[in-house]
Amino acid sequence: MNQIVITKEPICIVRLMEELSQHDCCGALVWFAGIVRNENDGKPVNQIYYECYEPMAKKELEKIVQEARQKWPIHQINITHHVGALPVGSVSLIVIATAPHRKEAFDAVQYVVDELKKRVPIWKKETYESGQEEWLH
Amino acid sequence: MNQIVITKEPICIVRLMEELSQHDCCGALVWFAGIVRNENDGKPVNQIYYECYEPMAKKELEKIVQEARQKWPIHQINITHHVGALPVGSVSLIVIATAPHRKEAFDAVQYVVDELKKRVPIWKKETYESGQEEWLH
Amino acid sequence: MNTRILLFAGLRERLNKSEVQLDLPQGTKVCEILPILFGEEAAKLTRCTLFAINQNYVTPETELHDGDELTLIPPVAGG
Amino acid sequence: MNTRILLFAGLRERLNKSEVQLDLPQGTKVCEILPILFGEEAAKLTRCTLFAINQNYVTPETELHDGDELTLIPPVAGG
Repeated sequence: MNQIVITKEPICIVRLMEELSQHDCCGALVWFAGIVRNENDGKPVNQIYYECYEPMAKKELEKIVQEARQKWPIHQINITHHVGALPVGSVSLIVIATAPHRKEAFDAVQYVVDELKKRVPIWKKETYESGQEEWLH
Repeated sequence: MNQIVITKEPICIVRLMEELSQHDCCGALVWFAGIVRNENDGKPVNQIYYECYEPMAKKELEKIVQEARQKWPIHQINITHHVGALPVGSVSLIVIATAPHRKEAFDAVQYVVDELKKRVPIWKKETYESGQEEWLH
Repeated sequence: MNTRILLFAGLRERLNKSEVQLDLPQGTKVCEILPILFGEEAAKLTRCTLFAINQNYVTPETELHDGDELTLIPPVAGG
Repeated sequence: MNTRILLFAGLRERLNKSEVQLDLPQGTKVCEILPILFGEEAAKLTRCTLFAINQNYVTPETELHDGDELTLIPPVAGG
């Protein structure tokens, strides 16, 4: 089962965890959370603004999930990306995979995160303490 | 900060998540959950019993965490192992790491889980549907 | 040939528009759009801009067709 | 020389005891304990048993000292 969500609402990790159905056949659950850091390249960051081309982002995420499923026997994949203005310390991204064995779950989550950062049309603008703003890549 | 817990109480993932303090300097949180599978080597499993030499297990886990910290700049590590009789589908182990960047957090969590399975004095007896029991290794 | 062009992030801010409609000659290639929209800046932008037609990535040499929706994709940074 | 020996998992079940006290001669090595406790089965057990003194892993050739707590560690399977 795949779940791909792009949302302007803050990600509630606790609710996500409760929603995640557990499957007896899966020995491993791996979970990645991306968090907005308070600095980048030595510059203090106040806020990040994520812009997204949502229909294409969802399509591209679906492709990435299909690729991961071809590589590893994964049961469940859940991807949630928070877009809009995010303060420092908030969760921007959650990727979860369950699989019979841990190696596959770790590999799948890392693959999804790596490919997401390369290909999914989401852009990030940092606002620094100085007031300066910059689109990142 | 390290937290190492061996407990006979079921692991409440939601509570663990709430307890985990977030740090603005950490861009990545990686989380592994080990779940009791309903089969092993093709045999249907009913229950697992975990036995533990607790003082040595904690000591050995502390060593593993120190090794991980020497290898990667990790901020927080949280290890919780549930021991005693665990039904299929329940969470036996949680390992969490936070780090500035994701690669380090993934590597650290995998290292801790791999080493735990090799060195920490915890033993596992499976009870199969047939009523037969077996100590695993 | 009518083409709708979507702009995001830095490219959107440069033109102060999130969408442009262009009437283009048949056979126009994807890579010809940046000079039309950004003039002299196009050379610099070409190195780091990707293209999608109807939400799928395409190469810069792809020809546009009537009704295509072209998206200009500056360097992405999700996660 | 008084030595306390802790047993776990399959080894505990074999002897139906979780702890044994032995009075051993000075210089006894860790690897000599399995034959004392398990007789003919010791050869088979030696291949997969590890040893810890006072909660730290030691090699089979390590000599025991008075008051040591020796733990016999059958194959572990945490996680």
